[in-house]
Amino acid sequence: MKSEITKVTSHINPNEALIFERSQPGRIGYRLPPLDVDEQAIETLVPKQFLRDDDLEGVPEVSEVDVIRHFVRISTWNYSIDQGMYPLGSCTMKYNSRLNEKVARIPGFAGLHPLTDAEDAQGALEVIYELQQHLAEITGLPGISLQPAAGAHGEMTGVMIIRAFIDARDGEAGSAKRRTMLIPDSAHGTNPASAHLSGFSVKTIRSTPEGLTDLDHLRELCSHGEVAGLMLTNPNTLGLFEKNIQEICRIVHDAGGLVYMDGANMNALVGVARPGDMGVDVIHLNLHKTFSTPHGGGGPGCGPCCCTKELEPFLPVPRIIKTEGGSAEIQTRNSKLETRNSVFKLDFDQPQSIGRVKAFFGNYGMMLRALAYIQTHGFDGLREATEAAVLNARYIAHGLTSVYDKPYNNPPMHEVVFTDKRQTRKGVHTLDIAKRLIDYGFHPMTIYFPLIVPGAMLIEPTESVGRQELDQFIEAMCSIAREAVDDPELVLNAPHTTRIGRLDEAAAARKPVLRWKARATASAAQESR
Amino acid sequence: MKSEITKVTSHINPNEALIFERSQPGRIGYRLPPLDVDEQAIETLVPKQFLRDDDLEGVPEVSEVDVIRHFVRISTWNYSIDQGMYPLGSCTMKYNSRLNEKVARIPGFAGLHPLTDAEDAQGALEVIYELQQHLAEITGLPGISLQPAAGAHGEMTGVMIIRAFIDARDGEAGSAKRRTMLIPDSAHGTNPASAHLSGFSVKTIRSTPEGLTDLDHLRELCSHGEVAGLMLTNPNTLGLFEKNIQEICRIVHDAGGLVYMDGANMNALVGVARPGDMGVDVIHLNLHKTFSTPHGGGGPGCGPCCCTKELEPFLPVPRIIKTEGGSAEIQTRNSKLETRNSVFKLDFDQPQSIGRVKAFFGNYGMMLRALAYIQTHGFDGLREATEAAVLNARYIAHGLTSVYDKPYNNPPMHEVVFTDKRQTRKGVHTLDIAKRLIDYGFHPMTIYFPLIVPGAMLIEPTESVGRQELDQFIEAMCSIAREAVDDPELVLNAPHTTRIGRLDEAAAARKPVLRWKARATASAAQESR
Amino acid sequence: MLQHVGLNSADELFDSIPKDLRLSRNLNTPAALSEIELLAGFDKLAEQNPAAKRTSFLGAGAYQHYIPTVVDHIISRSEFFTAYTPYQPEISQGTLQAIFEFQTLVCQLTGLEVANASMYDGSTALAEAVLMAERVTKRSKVIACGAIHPEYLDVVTTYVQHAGIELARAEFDPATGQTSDVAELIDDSTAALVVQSPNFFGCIEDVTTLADRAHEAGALLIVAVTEAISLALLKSPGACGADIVVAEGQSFGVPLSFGGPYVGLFATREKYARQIPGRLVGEAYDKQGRRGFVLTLATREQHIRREKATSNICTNEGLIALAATVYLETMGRRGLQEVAQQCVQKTAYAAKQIATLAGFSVPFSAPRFNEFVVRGPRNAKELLAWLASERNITGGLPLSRYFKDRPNEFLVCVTEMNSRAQIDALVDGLTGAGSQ
Amino acid sequence: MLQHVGLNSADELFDSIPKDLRLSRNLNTPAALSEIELLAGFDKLAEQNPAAKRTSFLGAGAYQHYIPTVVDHIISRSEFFTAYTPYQPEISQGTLQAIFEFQTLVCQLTGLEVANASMYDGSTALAEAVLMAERVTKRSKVIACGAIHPEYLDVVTTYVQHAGIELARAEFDPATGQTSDVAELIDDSTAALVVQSPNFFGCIEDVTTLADRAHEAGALLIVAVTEAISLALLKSPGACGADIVVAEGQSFGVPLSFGGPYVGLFATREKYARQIPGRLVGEAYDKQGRRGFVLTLATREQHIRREKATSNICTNEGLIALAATVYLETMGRRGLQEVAQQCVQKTAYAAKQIATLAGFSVPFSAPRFNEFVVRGPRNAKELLAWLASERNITGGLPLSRYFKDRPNEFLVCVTEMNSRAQIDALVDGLTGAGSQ
Ligand SMILES: Cc1ncc(COP(=O)(O)O)c(C=O)c1O
Ligand SMILES: Cc1ncc(COP(=O)(O)O)c(C=O)c1O
Repeated sequence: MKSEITKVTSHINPNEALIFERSQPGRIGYRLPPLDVDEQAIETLVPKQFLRDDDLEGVPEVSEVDVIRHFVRISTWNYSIDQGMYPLGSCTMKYNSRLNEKVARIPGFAGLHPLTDAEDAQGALEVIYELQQHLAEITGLPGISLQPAAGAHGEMTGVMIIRAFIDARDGEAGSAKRRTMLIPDSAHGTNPASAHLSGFSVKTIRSTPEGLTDLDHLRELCSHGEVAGLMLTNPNTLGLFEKNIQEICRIVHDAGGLVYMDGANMNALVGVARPGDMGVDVIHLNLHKTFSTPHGGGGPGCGPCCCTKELEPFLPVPRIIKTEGGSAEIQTRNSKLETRNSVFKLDFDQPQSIGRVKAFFGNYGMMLRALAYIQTHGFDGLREATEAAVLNARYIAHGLTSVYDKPYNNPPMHEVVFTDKRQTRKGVHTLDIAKRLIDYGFHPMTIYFPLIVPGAMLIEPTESVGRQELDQFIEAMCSIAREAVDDPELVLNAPHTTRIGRLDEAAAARKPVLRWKARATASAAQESR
Repeated sequence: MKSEITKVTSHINPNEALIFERSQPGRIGYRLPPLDVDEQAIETLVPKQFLRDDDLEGVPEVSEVDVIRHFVRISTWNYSIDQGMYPLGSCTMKYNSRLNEKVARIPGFAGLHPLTDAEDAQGALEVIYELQQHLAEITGLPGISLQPAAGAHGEMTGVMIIRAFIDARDGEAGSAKRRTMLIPDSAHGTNPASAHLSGFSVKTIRSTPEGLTDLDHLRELCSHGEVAGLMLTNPNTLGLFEKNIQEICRIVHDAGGLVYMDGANMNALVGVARPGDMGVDVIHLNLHKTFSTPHGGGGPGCGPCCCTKELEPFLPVPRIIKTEGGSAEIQTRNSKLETRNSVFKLDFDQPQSIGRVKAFFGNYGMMLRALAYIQTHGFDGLREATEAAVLNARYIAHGLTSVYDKPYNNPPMHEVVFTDKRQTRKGVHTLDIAKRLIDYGFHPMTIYFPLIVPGAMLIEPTESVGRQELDQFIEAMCSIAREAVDDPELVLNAPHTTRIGRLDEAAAARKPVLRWKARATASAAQESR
Repeated sequence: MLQHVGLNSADELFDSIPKDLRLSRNLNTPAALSEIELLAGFDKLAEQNPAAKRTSFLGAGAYQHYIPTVVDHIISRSEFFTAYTPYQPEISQGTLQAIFEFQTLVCQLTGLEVANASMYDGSTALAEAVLMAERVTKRSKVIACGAIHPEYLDVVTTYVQHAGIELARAEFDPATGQTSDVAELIDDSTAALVVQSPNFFGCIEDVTTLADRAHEAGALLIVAVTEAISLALLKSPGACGADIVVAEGQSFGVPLSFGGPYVGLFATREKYARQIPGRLVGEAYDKQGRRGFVLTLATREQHIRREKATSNICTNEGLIALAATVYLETMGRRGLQEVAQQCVQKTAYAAKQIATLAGFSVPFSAPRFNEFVVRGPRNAKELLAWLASERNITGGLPLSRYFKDRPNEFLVCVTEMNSRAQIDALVDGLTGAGSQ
Repeated sequence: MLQHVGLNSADELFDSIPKDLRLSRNLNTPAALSEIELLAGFDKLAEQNPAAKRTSFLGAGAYQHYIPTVVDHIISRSEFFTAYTPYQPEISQGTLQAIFEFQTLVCQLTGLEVANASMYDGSTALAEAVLMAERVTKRSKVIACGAIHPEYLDVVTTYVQHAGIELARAEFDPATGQTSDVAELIDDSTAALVVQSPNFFGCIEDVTTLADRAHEAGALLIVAVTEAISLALLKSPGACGADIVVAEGQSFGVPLSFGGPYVGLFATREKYARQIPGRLVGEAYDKQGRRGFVLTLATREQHIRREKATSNICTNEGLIALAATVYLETMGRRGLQEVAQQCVQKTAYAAKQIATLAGFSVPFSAPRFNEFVVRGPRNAKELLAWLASERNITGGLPLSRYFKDRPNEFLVCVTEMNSRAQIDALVDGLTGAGSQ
C-alpha cells in the first residue's frame, strides 16, 4: 500500500469502478463440490493445441461480497418502473408484477430442458397452448407462434409469412414482381429493417396533417401491382387510431397485398377492438409491453406472431397443438398424467412453414409471465387496464395542451405526442426538457420519435400510475416550461441530480471504446493477507 | 383536482410521503379467491357488540404498484451492508449470504407449523440439533438452548439460569443473600437490564487504564459473599481480550458466583479460543452478529444460551434431544423416514428448568441461516473469518493511530476504539466525525460506546471488507481529520449528501409524535376514474 | 497485510490470548460445503418435514394466511435486510419511516394511541406487558383469564418469577369457553387482568366487561391477541377499554417457519408512553424543516437507563415488522376485512359440518373467529395421526399437548387458505377417523 | 377523471375507433384469478413436467450448470429488471456499466476485440453472423461445417432464404466426428465458413485449421459455441483465427426454462465493429470529465438506418446478459476454469464407463468437452424412455429427433452438476436398458 493519501472520493457509491478494476489476484467468490472422479491430466483428454494458453487472463477475481456490492451500487444509478412513472411512448412501461416473477421461477418450469420429450413436459406445453388461445382471442387472429424473441423478431416472422404466402399464391415469377412493402413515415425503424430482411424494398407512405395514413397516397402506391403488403402500426406511433383501417385493408387487399400490423400499441386495444376484426392479416405483439413482462434493461422480450387462418400454414415450426383423447402411452409413462384427456404435441409437419426463427420454443419464461398477467387480470381486468391506459394519456394530453405544442388535434389513445415548438424560442429543446424531467424524479418520455414530428415528445403513462402521479408529472412539465422561459440555462444544463451529467456521445462514437483493457503499465495490484 | 399548480417538489423519490398520505378510497392491491361457502350475515356469527364499528378507518387503501414504489423509494434512503462497509463496533455487520436467505425460504421449512407433531418435523428438529452441536463445539459449552430471540434475551436466560442454579445449590435462604451481579463499567446496557430482570442488583467493576477488568476491584467486590455472578464481555467492548480471564473466573468461582460471558464479540474468537475452556459458565451468542444472520434494520436476531454440563438442567424447555435407534412408529407413519436411525424429540421433562422464554422454538429462520453459515465456511473457513476480522481491525488501528487518539495501547482484537480528543480543539466531536463519514459513503462506526471512553468511536470492520475498502475508509477518516482543522464547519454540518440533515432529536423527544394521524381538517381526497 | 501491521503470522494476531486458552486443534465442525451440496442437504432435511406440504387446520398461535408476493420482494431488498438498527437517522430513513408506519398501523388496529417498534413475539410481548403493568400501577398481583395460550402463560411465568409478581388464574366457563366472572379475584392489589381474545379455544371474550371489572379495581386490562387478523373484524381492544394490547403479528405476512421469527405488537395508552418497553420511532425535523423520523424516548431504554430501563430488549424484530407493514399496506383496509370475513365464514361452515358428525361435538358455545375446539369419539392424537397418514390432512392440535385432561379434544383452525373442498375433506376424514 | 377530460363514460375514450370495430362483448378469456389460485394452477402445471426433477444428462444446446444464488438476487433488483433499454444514460448507468462489463467479458472469453450487448440467443446470433459475413465480404456462399446444431441450421436457413445467400454443407468424418476437409468446397465466392466447436456431437473441432482454410480463400471463419463454458478451457476461437464468434450464453447462470430466455453472444474483430448487428455500449465522458457509458455507433441500427440497418434487432436480452455478467464475475477466472475442468473430467469418466458396456459404443474419436454420442444396442428413444420411467434418469437426447438415420444413437452430456453416483447410476441404467 502506498503510504501517501490518494485522492479521496466524495462517496464510494457513485464511484464504483469497473469490476476489472476491483479484481485482486487470488480472490474467489464461488465454491464447487470437489471433483469426485479420478482426475486425468488434461492434455490426455484434450490435446494441448486445443487448450487455452492465456490462463483466462483479465477475467475478474473477486469475492461474493465484492460482486454484491458492485451490482447493488451500480444498480442505484438506474431509474426503474418501481421508482416511479416511466412514460416512454411506444414502450408501455407498466408495472411488472412480482407474482409473475415467482411463477417464472417455479422449478418445474425453470428447471425444464427444452429438448425434454413432449410427454414429460405436458404442463409446459399446456402453458404455451393456453397462451396461444388467449392471444388468438385478444387479437381475433387464430394462428399464433410464440417463437419470436421480441417485437422486431415477430415482425420478421410476419413479413416472411407474407412473402411465403405470396410465393405460394402467385408462384415464383408472380411473387418476384411483388417486392414492395409499404410503410408509413411514422413507423418504428424495426419495420423497414424487418421488411428488408425478407427481401422487400420499402416505400414510404405519407401521413396526413391529422396524423393518419394518407389514403390517396396509399392508393397511388398500390396501383402498380408490385405491393406485397403494408406494415401499419395501430394506434399509430402518434397515439392515434387509424380510423380508416378497414378502408386501408381493403385497398391493400384489392391490390393483392397483405396487411401487417405492428402490435406494439396493443395496450390501447386489448378487450376493446381486435386487429383480426379490422381486416389485418398478421400482427406481432410485444409481451414485454402490453402483457407486462419486464423490460430488464433491454430485454428479454417475446414477440408472438398472430395471423389469419389462411396464413397459419406458414407459421414457424414446431407448432404446439392439442390432441383430444387420452394417450395410452402417457398413462403408462407417468402416473401423474393419467387423468389428462388432452395431449399437447409438437407438430413439425408443416411443409409451407417459413421454418424456424429461433432454437427451441422462444422466450418461454416470458410466456409464463404473460399468461399469469392474463389470468390475474381476467377479461374484465384486461379491458379496465386498456381504459385506464387511454384515460391516463387523455389526462396528460388535457393537462399539457395549454403549455406545450400538441401537433395533432385528434384525441389520443394510450399515448400522446407533444413538441418543443413553444420552448425553442429560448433555445430549449426536447432533449433539454427530457433531461430536466430527470431532476423532477421522472423518466423522460420518448423523444424525437416518431421522426415525422420535429422535436417530438411521445408520452405514454400506461395504466400503472394513479392520478397523484399524473398530477405530479403534469406539474413537473409545467414547471419546466416556466423554467424554459425564466431560467433556460437551468434546463439546458440538466440533469443536475444524477451521478454524471450529459455525456459526450459524439466523442464516444468517433473513437469507440467498447471494452475494458488492462492498462499496459498497470503493475499487478497486490494484496496479501 | 385543483387547477392551480401546487408546489413542485424537486424529485419524487426523496419526497415519498407516508403511505397514509398516499391512500385513496377504493384503491386495492390484493385479490382473494371468492368465498366458496354460503355467506352468513356476520351478526349471526359474531354478536354486534363484538364487531368493529369503525370500518377500519385510516388503514391505507393503495394499489400494488403504490406499495412497491413506496417501499422501493424509501429503501433508497437506507445505507446497508450491501452498499459498503458498515463498521459499527460491537455489531459485527458482516456480509449476509444470499444462499442462507434461500435456505430459510425452502418451503419445507418456511411452511412448517411449529406445533407440528415432532414425528412429522424431523428434518426441522435435526437442524436445531445439529446447530446446537456445532455451537457447543465452538463455545466449548455443551448445554445449548436456541430459544432466546436476541442477545438480550439470551442474557436474561443465562442470568436466570445462574439464579436457578444458586437457588438449587444454596437453598432459598442462601440464595437470597446472593443478589449481586457484577458488571464492568464498559458493559453493554443490556447486561445490567437483563440482570435486573432476574432480580439482581448490579454492582459496577472498574476498568484499568489498560482497558481490562480491574482484578483488585473484582476481588474486593467478591469479598462480601453476596455475589451471584459476573457478566463479562470478552473480548470486551473496547475490543481487548481479557487476558486474565482464567484468574477472573477463579475469583468469582471462589466467591461462590458464576461467570456469564456476553458473547457479542465472539467474532474475535471462533475457531481460536473457547469460552468453555476459559472457565466461563454460561454465555449467549448473537447469531445475528457472529453467524451472519441479517440484521434486518433491527432484528430478528437469535441469542442462543450456551452453558456448562452443570447448568444444563436449568435451560429453557423444551430441549431438543436425539435418541438413537429407529422408531417403528415413525417408520409406519411416513415412508420417507424409514431409513432414519435417530429420532429427534422434544423433552419437556426438565424439572429444574427456568421455564420457557419464548413460545415455540425461538427464531427458527435464523437457525437455518446460521447452520448454513457454519456449513459453508467449514471449520477452516470459520477460523479464517476470525483471523481476517482481527487483521482488518488491526489494519485500521494501524492506519488511524497517527491521526486519531487511541486510548488503549494493547493491540485490539476484532474492533478498535478511538476518541475525538485531538479533534475537539476545533470543536469537532465524535458525532460530527461520524456524520461526515456518511458523506464519504461509509456507515459511521459505533459512537459514544463504551460509555467509559469519552467521545468513543468503536470501529469493527469485520472480515467482509477487502484491503481496498479498508484503505478507502482510512483515507476518509484521515481526510475528515484534516477537514476538522481546515474547515471545521464542513464537518460540523455534515452530512451534506443525504435526503435530510441532522434531525432535532431533542424536540422529537419533548413532544413525541409516534404515529400518523389524519389531519382533522383534511377533506377526504377524492379520485374518480 | 500481516507484514503491514508488523506481524509475521496469523497466529500472532491472537497473542493477547494466553497460549493455553488457544485452541490447538481444528474445530470439530464439518468441512466447507459448496452451494450445491449445501442446498442438496437442506432440501433433504426439508423433505423430512412432510407436514409442511399437507392441507392444514392447525392454528393455536401460528396461522396459515396468504402472503402476497410483494412482501418477500420488499424485505429482500438489500437496503432493508442488510441494514442495522436505525441509529443514524440520516441514512436510515427507509427503515425509520417504515417503522413509523408500522406503529401507526398497530395503533389503528388495536385502537390504542402508542405502539412500539416491535417485541420478539406475542408471548414475550405479553410478559413485558405484565411487567409494565406492575411498573405503572405499583401493584403486584396479576390475574390471567381463562384460556390464554399455554406457551404464553409459560413465558409470562418465567419472566415474572423474580419480579415479585404473583400470577393468579381465572377460570373459564366450560359451557361457553369464555372467562368466568372475575369480580371476586380482583382487588386493590391487582395490577392487571390479562385476557386473550379470541382465546386459546377460539372463543371471543367479552373484553369490554372485563375492562370494566379491571378498571373498577384500579387495575389495567391487558389484552393478548394471537390471531392478529381478528383485529380487522372484531371490536378493537382499545375501543373495549384495554390499557395494553399485545399481539402476535405472524398472521400479517410472516411465514410459519417452525415458530419464528415472528413479531410482537405492543400498544398502550398515550399516558403510559414513557413506560413502554422497546424502541419507539417519532417524527422529527431537520434545520431546513424537512420531516424525518428518529428513534426517540431512548431514556427508557437499556443503553441509557441500564438496569432501570423499561426492558432489556435491544435487537427486536425489525425486518418482520417491515414484512407486517408491507402486508398490511398491500392488503389494505378492504383486504384485511375480507380475509377476516373469509376466516369467520369458513370457520362457521366447518364448525357446523363437524358438529353434525356422529361422535363429534363442538363444546364451547361462545362466538368464534377462526378456531374452535372439537370433541371427538376417541383419542385426538391418534385420530389426528390417522388423518395425517391416511388423508394427508393436519386436522388440528390435540389439546392433550397442553391439557392432559382433554384427551379427546382438538383445536381446529380455518383460514382463507382452506378451500371448501379442503373443509369437506376434513369432515369426511373425521368421519373416517372417528370410526377407526 | 373522466369528467375532468370531458367524457361521460369509459366507452367514449374509444370514440375514434369505428363502432363496428369495437368489441361488443367480453373477451372470452378466463375470469380474474387471485394470487392463491394462480399459483396453485401453475404449481399443478409444473408438476406435469416430471422431467424437471430428474437426474439429467441432456445437453445439446442447453446445459445444466450450477447457478450461484447471487445471480437471481441481483437480477431481481427493481433497478435492473424494471428498467428499459438505457436510452437516457444519466439514469441508466447501472445497466450501461453492466453491459460494458458484459462486452468485455465476451471479448475475453472469445478472444476477439468487439462484442455487442447481446442477441436473442445462439441460433439467431449465428444467423446474424452469416448475414454480416455477406455484408463484409460481399460474397454470397456460406459453407456450414459438419455437425452444427440442427436447430441453429434451421434458423440460419430461415434467415438467409431471402438474402440471396447460398448455404452449402460440409460433411463430417464418421470416425472422428469432426468436419472433413473443406478445401474443395471453399472458393472465391465464399463469404464464410461456419463451424460449431465443440460441435453438435460434442467433438472439438480443429478451428485453427479451418480458419486457415477460410482465410486462404478470403472468406471469414464464423465459430458458433453452444456450450459457452467450453470457452474457459478450450483455445479461444479468436486465438484460433475466427473472425466472428457467436455463442449461446445460457450456460452462464441462466436457467434452462424450457428453452428461453437465453442470450446470444456476438463478437468480432475491431475492423468490423461498424458492421456488427445489435447494440453497443461505449465509454464516454461528461463535461466534468467523469466516466460514464452510452449506447454508441447507433447509426448501424434500425432506429436510425431503418432498412439499411445491420439488423432489425431492437429489444435484445438485457437482463439475461446481466445474469451472465453476474455469473461470470461471481465464478471468476478460477471458478470458470474449475467448472470447465469438472465437465471434461466427469465426461471422460462417463464416456469411459459407457464405452465398456456390452452393446454400447462411443462412435466418435475426436476429443470432447462435455458431450459425446453413444451408440446403443437398440432404439435410443425407447431405451431412454425406459431409463426415464424405470430409473428416473434423463439419459440424453435421441439423435433420431434430428437424424432419422441414427435411430440407436443418443447424445450424452455431463456437467459439474452430475455426481459420480449419478454417472454410475446412468451406466447401471444403460446396462439394464440395453438388455430389455
Ligand atoms: C412501434 C414499435 N414497433 C416495434 C418495436 C420493436 O419491438 P422490440 O423492441 O421488441 O423488437 C417497438 C419497440 O421499441 C415499437 O415501439
Ligand atoms: C456487547 C453487546 N451485548 C449485548 C448486546 C445485545 O444483543 P441484542 O441486540 O441481540 O439483544 C449487544 C448488541 O447490540 C452488544 O453489542
